[in-house]
Amino acid sequence: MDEINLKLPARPEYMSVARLATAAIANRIGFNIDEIEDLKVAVSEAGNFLINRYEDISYLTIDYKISRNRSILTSVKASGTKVPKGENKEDELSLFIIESVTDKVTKQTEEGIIKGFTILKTGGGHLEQGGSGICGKKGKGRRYVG
Amino acid sequence: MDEINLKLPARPEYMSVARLATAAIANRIGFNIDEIEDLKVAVSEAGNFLINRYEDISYLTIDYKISRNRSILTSVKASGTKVPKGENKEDELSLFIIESVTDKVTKQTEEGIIKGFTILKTGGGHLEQGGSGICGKKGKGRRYVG
Amino acid sequence: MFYGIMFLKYQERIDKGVWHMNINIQEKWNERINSWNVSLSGEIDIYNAPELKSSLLKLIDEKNGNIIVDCTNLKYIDSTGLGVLISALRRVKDYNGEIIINNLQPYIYKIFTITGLDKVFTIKVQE
Amino acid sequence: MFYGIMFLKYQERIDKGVWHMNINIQEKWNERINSWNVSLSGEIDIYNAPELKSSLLKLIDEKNGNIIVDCTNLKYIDSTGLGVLISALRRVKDYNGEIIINNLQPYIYKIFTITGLDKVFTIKVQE
Ligand SMILES: Nc1ncnc2c1ncn2[C@@H]1O[C@H](COP(=O)(O)OP(=O)(O)O)[C@@H](O)[C@H]1O
Ligand SMILES: Nc1ncnc2c1ncn2[C@@H]1O[C@H](COP(=O)(O)OP(=O)(O)O)[C@@H](O)[C@H]1O
Repeated sequence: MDEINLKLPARPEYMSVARLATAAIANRIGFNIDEIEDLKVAVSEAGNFLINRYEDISYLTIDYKISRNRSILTSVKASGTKVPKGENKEDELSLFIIESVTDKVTKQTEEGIIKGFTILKTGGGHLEQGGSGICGKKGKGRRYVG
Repeated sequence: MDEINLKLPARPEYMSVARLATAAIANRIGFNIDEIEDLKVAVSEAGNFLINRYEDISYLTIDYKISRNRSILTSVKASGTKVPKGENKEDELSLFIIESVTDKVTKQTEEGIIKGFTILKTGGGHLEQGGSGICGKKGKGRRYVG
Repeated sequence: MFYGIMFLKYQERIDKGVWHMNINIQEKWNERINSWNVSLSGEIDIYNAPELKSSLLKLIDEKNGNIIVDCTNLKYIDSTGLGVLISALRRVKDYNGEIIINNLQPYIYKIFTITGLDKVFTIKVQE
Repeated sequence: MFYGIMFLKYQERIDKGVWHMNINIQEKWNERINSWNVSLSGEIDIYNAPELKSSLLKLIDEKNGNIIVDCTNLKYIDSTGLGVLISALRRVKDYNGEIIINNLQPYIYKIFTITGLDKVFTIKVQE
């Protein structure tokens, strides 16, 4: 099991760095284009969620655990979660997207407060019929505006 | 001053991850294409040097310190340097390249043993005449094979 | 020489002034179809979504038309970017306009499908 | 549909068998000019340079010709990759052959210039 750790300032301008690093890792272990995109989206949305929700995050730590069976277990964690910001309508959207594009998501909570996410994504490296393509996930679709 | 830390297995297959992360960071702070490429090359060669030289490195830590004046101070460090491998003709080539594409390189040594590199690269974000373009560095050229 | 050309291309991008945010927004009013043509390139995320929002709101304020978004060169959009589109759609609907999203890359379309937003916007995917 | 096409393209790459190493090497013997045409795409680095080395040595063993390397789609080469080219050049020189490097991107050419290798190989840069 290989491990990669990335720690970066919890600010919007660094989310593109998190995405590129994620894509590079997923590409390296043989994820296909679609799977790479999925993990990139999930990590990015996990970061968005945390940055949007708390005032006092100074950095995010992203840890990737890479298994021989071509799966990546990614933890995205905030350094501070004591001072919540006001309501944010996009939080729910972030959560929904993370869940839709990954195999399993666990919220890391302490005393009911979300401190981070653990995201499991397994790559097949090839076409899975009705798998992670658009059609396969269509059933989960939900409307956000009327 | 922002700081980004990346820790990854010191194995050849992960050097592409180091390069992409480096490119993402340099792009984010406004380095131009040429400057991005230079820093990417330098970090990659620093990793090559360390991986090629020692048997017992298990991971590399790459720390980026980002200054307001658009410069990045990057430290690339090996986790172990006790067991040297045999001679490697490419070591010198790596060192030469690192020095040529950056503003300043310092070897991190302990008891005469190179443990890592500290690399300074300042970005202009625009065309510097005779700066980091091909022509500017041509004078430093040296032959490797006859 | 060769290098000069590369630099020049980069310089052009900087001069356009928005590339440092990883996004380029271009807009043009089309009187005949009462619509704004907006073309997006790059990545829309939590960093530059505010910029997209103010651009779109400015257009809507200037002329109450439809908005036709060309996404041929759009590489990424996150929840924040979707939020901006939703928010713009609300305003456009107030005067019975619509937002049409053209030439989405399939993997970006997927994000719209997942969230059900494919039913809210009129979308055409790249072939 | 749209997605299917993307997948297929990816599948083709996997089938070629070398893309997982971030490099693609294609070669063809040209009898008329007594040369191997080798085209490289992707990134050559410490990870896949050994693969490039064994490919080149195999060609040299098969036919003692010149080697013409097309780098139109080469995105990166590191010191390890340069080392492979140097090592191949040594062998090729043994039978008075040469290595010609075509269509290098300017920023990769820069690495050759810095190291003085532009004087050792015959190089043509992309315009
Ligand atoms: N149903 C929704 N799901 C997710 N995000 C939404 C939703 N509705 C609105 N938003 C987001 O919340 C923000 C506030 O929306 P809105 O009520 O239109 O107010 P505003 O005037 O600030 O745009 C918008 O910018 C949009 O990004
Ligand atoms: N002058 C040089 N500078 C940098 N690297 C070199 C130089 N000469 C050879 N090399 C590298 O060292 C390795 C050994 O070279 P060489 O003597 O040709 O032996 P080999 O038979 O292993 O190729 C080569 O693979 C090449 O990468």
